[in-house]
Amino acid sequence: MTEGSGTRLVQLPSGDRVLPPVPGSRTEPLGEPAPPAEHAPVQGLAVVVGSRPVSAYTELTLEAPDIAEVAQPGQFVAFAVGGPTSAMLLRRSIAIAGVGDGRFSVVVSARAAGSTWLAGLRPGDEVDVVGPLGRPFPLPPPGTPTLLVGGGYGAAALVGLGGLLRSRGHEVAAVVGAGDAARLCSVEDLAAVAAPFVVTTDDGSAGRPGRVTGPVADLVSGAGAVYACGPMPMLAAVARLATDRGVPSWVAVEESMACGVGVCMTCVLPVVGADGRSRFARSCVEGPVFAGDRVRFADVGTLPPDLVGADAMALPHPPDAPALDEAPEPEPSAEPGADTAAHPTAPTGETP
Amino acid sequence: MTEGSGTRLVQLPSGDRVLPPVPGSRTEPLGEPAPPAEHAPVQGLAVVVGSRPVSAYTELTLEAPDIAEVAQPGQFVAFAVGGPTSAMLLRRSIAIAGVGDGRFSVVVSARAAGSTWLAGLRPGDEVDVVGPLGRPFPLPPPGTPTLLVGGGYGAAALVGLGGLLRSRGHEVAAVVGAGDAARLCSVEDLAAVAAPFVVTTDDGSAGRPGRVTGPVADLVSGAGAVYACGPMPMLAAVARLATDRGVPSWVAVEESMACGVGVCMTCVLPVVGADGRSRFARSCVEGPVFAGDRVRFADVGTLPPDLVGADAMALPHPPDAPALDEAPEPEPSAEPGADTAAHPTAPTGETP
Amino acid sequence: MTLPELELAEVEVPSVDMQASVGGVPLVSPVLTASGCSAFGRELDPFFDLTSIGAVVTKSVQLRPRSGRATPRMAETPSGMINSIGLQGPGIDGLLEDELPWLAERGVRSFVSIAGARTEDFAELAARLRGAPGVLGIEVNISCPNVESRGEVFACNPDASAAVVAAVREAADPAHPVYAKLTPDVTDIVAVARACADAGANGLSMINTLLGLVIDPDTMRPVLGGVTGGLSGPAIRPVALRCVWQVHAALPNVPILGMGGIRTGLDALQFILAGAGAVSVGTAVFNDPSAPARIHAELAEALGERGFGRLADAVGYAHRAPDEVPAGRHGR
Amino acid sequence: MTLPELELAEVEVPSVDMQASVGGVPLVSPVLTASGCSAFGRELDPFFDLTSIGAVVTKSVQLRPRSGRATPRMAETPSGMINSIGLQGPGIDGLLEDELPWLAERGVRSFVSIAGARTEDFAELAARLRGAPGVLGIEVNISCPNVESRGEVFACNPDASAAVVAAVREAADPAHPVYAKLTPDVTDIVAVARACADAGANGLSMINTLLGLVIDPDTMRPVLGGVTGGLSGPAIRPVALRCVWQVHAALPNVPILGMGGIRTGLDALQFILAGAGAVSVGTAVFNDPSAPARIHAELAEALGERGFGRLADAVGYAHRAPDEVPAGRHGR
Ligand SMILES: Cc1cc2nc3c(=O)[nH]c(=O)nc-3n(C[C@H](O)[C@H](O)[C@H](O)COP(=O)(O)OP(=O)(O)OC[C@H]3O[C@@H](n4cnc5c(N)ncnc54)[C@H](O)[C@@H]3O)c2cc1C
Ligand SMILES: Cc1cc2nc3c(=O)[nH]c(=O)nc-3n(C[C@H](O)[C@H](O)[C@H](O)COP(=O)(O)OP(=O)(O)OC[C@H]3O[C@@H](n4cnc5c(N)ncnc54)[C@H](O)[C@@H]3O)c2cc1C
Ligand SMILES: Cc1cc2nc3c(=O)[nH]c(=O)nc-3n(C[C@H](O)[C@H](O)[C@H](O)COP(=O)(O)O)c2cc1C
Ligand SMILES: Cc1cc2nc3c(=O)[nH]c(=O)nc-3n(C[C@H](O)[C@H](O)[C@H](O)COP(=O)(O)O)c2cc1C
Ligand code: FES
Ligand code: FES
Repeated sequence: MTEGSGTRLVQLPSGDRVLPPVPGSRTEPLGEPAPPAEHAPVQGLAVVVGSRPVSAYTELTLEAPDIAEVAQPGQFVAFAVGGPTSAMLLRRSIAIAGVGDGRFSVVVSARAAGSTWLAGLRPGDEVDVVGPLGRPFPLPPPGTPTLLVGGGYGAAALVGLGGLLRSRGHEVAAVVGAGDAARLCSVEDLAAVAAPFVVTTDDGSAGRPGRVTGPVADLVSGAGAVYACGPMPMLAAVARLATDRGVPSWVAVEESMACGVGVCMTCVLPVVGADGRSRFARSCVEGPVFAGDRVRFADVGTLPPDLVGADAMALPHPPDAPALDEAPEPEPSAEPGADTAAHPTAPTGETP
Repeated sequence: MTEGSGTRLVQLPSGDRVLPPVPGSRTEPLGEPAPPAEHAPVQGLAVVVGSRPVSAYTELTLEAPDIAEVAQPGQFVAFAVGGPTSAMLLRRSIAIAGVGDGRFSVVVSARAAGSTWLAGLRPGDEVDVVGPLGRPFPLPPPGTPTLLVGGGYGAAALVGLGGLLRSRGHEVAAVVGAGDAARLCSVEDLAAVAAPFVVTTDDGSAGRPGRVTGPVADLVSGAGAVYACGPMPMLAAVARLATDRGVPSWVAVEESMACGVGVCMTCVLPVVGADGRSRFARSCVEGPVFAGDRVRFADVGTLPPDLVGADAMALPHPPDAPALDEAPEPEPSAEPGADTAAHPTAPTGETP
Repeated sequence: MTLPELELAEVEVPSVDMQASVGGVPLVSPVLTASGCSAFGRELDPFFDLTSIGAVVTKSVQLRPRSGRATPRMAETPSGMINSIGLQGPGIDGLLEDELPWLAERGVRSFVSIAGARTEDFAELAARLRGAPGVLGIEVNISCPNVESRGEVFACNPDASAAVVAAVREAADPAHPVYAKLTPDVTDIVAVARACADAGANGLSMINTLLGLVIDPDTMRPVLGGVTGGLSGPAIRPVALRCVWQVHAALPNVPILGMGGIRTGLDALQFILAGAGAVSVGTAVFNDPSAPARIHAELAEALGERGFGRLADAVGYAHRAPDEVPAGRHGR
Repeated sequence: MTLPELELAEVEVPSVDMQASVGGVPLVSPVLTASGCSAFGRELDPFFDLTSIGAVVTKSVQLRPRSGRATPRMAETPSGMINSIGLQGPGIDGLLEDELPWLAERGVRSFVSIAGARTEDFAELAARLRGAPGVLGIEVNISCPNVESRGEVFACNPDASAAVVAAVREAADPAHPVYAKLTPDVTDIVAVARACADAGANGLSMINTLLGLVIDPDTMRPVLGGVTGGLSGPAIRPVALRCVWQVHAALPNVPILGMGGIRTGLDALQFILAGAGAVSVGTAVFNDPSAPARIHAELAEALGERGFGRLADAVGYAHRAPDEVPAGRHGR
């Protein structure tokens, strides 16, 4: 098994990738944008060497030394799904849960057709994978006590980080939560590296009843850096708790991705940049790890008018143009669905 | 194994399905149109219970009692290919090679993506299948000596017929040919029921060098009915040899099929009907077995002007209309590609 | 043995009123076949109960029998196919003598698709269908070249489309709703839809196939004898949904029979939500000959799960602003 | 150890001259990226040698930086996807300062796609590109709404398209070929193509995406923030091939950059045979980030296997009558 074998992770140079101590001032964001990974991604066929159910999920282990030997905690891979005659063109992004011996593991939650196909892979099968992708979790200055917060299968993405932090001498606390016991993930792996270690479930079927935010509120003040991966509302709540107490946080977000490598612009969310201005940042190459207080969680899924370039999206005339990629945005304030009558108008102008 | 277990085939009633003795007159076709099968097709999941390489092909055995117990020699099945997320929408038609014990077998030649997927099925896999489809080979009057001619994997479709003919007391001769030894098929199964039994290969790598037509020319005069399955040029040659000698023949044709059940009209070829007039007949429901002297082999792939309804296909004006399904055919004599400038013209008529 | 209460509750499927209509004529199901994808229905009889679906939409028929085009007539494409059949069929006489009686005897309702090369052809066909048994209505396949306009496809021109629709509406049995079947291969489908509605169409069928082409890498020529052909199947579904959406937004009172790549109940649901009152299942039948019946069942279940008591309440639902609909359950 | 003769012979691949051109400017490969599907090229650097392909066609740039639309911006569809990005990008200044120099330094050639809301926007963008390093030519994305015509898409109107093309041709560096990028969502693509060619376009890029829509069965609303979006990927390939075929048949001397669903060398071959002199690979890059280089190799092999000595000999080959070409080997 490969889980938690963080010792096989390439050791990070302690240079510019380690962040300066927290400034404490809350007028500017606590965290710098996460720096890029050290190694460029590669593409190739990985061989499935193990598959086992892990509560409601499936853990796959894949042989892929090119990826396993350079991956850093927080990074992800993108799998082609459905085999050579698949109607599914887009890759599925999955966080790397552990690395070791030229292998890496992932925890897959079978949802729709693509992830279900992935979860059904059997040992011996080959799968086309691109990785490692995205920016890893930046490591805290030596000695900083840390808190990890995982929700659902998001906890898997923290296992490698937990091991690495421990091996570098950090205190590691962790809170792992899920809707119910079956959707808890990586509990043993994180319990092995973290103390205190708290489990929560919304329905009380395991650990403390309730959401992760309760224990996080208790533990965050003792931490110098918070790392979180899980559903967006959880990330928003954790980042807020951390920021309110002046603790920098790093969140690994999950946005719908078409390419995973930075070329399609589908995976964006509004993020405050180093210059203090907000932009739609690509979560695949500028993330998935962002400083928690730089992500404008409340504005995700909208077009905030103060975004760089938002002004260029407004049409001088009422929008009756097709909502092509090529079409300007309706006024940012317009109701979603306001261009429902959109259609290409005919050259002869038959339509009123 | 299921091959050649013709004894498990439902015995045909000797009523109207057996053809009247050959009239001998060559002014009208020797064979009546083949009558329909006795049982309607069903659709369901079949379980693969066996897979083995057979020379250049793959023989699959599938558990599907509903199909196996009613199939008649000459019928085929249609498989959905590529699994639940497949980009391939159309079924692949494959002849039934043998039946027995609630199972049937097929011999698959892996060509493009769909047949390659089929050939890669493993025992335990499930596959969606519709069958039995098409009209079976009509049986000759009692005592008629018969000749079977198989080309390539087409020989597989004759195995069940050979067994059935033998069990009903017919003399069975057979010629099996292919391009080379690796593409010979069902040799053992047919050798077990046929005498004389001749093998030919175009390149001489097995049996007699040359095409099946040599031995067929020698054997046809001794036969009262000829049955053939294989590539179209072979079927044309065999049918001609038989017809020239006043012997009725039955050929199982292979036309590109989209539905296999009679609703799409893609699988047609020009066939002389019972009324002596030619029509585009659907090879899936009016075939795949046709009387050899009713198929207008030379006209396959063209629109013969004497076909019923061919007159309605000609346009009074030069064709500049889109070659939609909905568009009339250009003059039957027009060069293929003559409507290359076809395009929908604009309402405002900008194009000359 | 009595089942425990909980399990009974769990298997309880909310029953949904699936009644639909075409131009006011009630249908037992909103799911129909698509013209040219189920021939005249007979061949599907072994696979499902033909009386359980809304109607069999028959292959477009013309005045005279037609041989159709030379083969090859189709090519498979990613998640679709292109075809160029050439409207092979028995002509209106054959339809009236052999096909419609077979359907009517079994209680199967037919929606008859007609095609022609002149406006008068369409009118004559409609007149011939007066009083034909089991006929529910007429679908006018205007994606045909108009010989009086140098072969321009009727459906590409709002005026030509309107002329055909008006002639058919006038000639047809007043009890037969007339649906015009539109092509997506136009700059402005709303303009054509509006012209047809203004000319008296009782509804619109959309969409027909998209004009496509495939070249055989071996012969290095177009695969189809007819060079180009019609693209259908799930590949075109987003285009079909867009057309239904646009037309329903512009003409909310015109009934729509939606089609184009419907393969599952959830696909059908998308069309209903976009504004179709009923749907046709075409190419999916080639993959699954029992698709129409399966899709009816899946659609009913999907509607029930979403809290709809009646199919009718879901028609066009996706156009309504979120605050127009009560939270929780939808419809009555 | 020496390999036996036979094996050497077996691995011998006929070498094909793959030189192509855009509007007379030579390209080392006929395979380019497609606008909006490779950003500005950088992110693909880890996956293949960017100098080995014809050019990087950059994401359509406008005068000002654009945030793009709200998410969700995409939905997967059968063998395709729909997108509604909203032309997120740095604007022409950012392109000139950051992106083009990066490409030029590495010897990567760029084909710059420009977009605007007024004819003058396009002209200004073309003028700004004069003298920019590494720029091979300009692709004019006229699938943009024209604010001066109530948002009608330029490419839906032959006159509006021609006006943009003429303005760009006049403002642009004379050494920069100007390609107009056409939308398939028109009744008559040949009319638009002809208008662009007459207005001075050096070539045509086709096709842009088809307008499509997907409804989320859970929210029961359109998936995309922008309601409708552009359909791309293998699903649309037959439509793209049909457009290329029609335009090449009508305007055989106008160079075409073909695109729409190209995923393999054999797909690219179909476009070449239909009349495209070069091809762009778009959505397939999302599936396989090294697709452009792989497709170049596969296309070269496919041409060699078919006896072509030069790519140029295969362009439009499918239009030639069988007796126009020598049997056996094709081309010289
Ligand atoms: C950085 C990152 C890490 C992830 N890690 C994991 C993990 O460890 N385990 C796990 O089970 N899932 C993970 N996900 C989510 C996973 O990518 C989606 O659940 C999966 O793509 C859905 O595929 P589908 O076929 O079930 O759904 P569909 O809805 O059919 O997917 C259609 C398309 O949308 C994209 N898409 C849909 N939902 C998401 C999503 N939530 N995120 C990204 N793309 C999406 C798919 O990639 C595909 O392109 C991660 C996502 C991201 C962005
Ligand atoms: C009655 C009948 C019996 C057959 N029996 C056998 C058999 O026993 N063993 C065997 O290996 N093959 C058999 N075939 C041929 C087999 O159906 C095709 O080789 C197969 O469909 C090709 O699929 P593909 O995915 O490789 O090719 P593709 O070219 O990708 O197929 C694309 C589409 O074209 C159709 N198609 C292409 N070629 C044919 C063809 N020759 N016949 C029918 N449809 C075609 C496919 O069904 C599919 O719909 C039979 C065909 C028919 C009509
Ligand atoms: C093989 C075939 C034949 C068709 N024939 C006709 C026809 O005769 N008349 C007609 O109006 N539409 C015809 N169509 C179009 C379909 O009715 C339908 O509009 C289109 O295929 C889109 O739906 P689908 O994707 O569900 O197939 C045909 C389609 C196919 C695939
Ligand atoms: C995500 C995405 C963004 C696109 N952005 C642009 C663009 O900015 N400008 C443009 O001209 N075309 C754009 N296109 C269209 C492509 O360049 C191409 O014309 C189309 O996708 C068809 O090719 P494909 O099927 O290979 O993707 C975009 C396509 C996609 C999928
Ligand atoms: S997923 Fe394509 S840019 Fe992020
Ligand atoms: S394959 Fe559809 S009618 Fe024969």
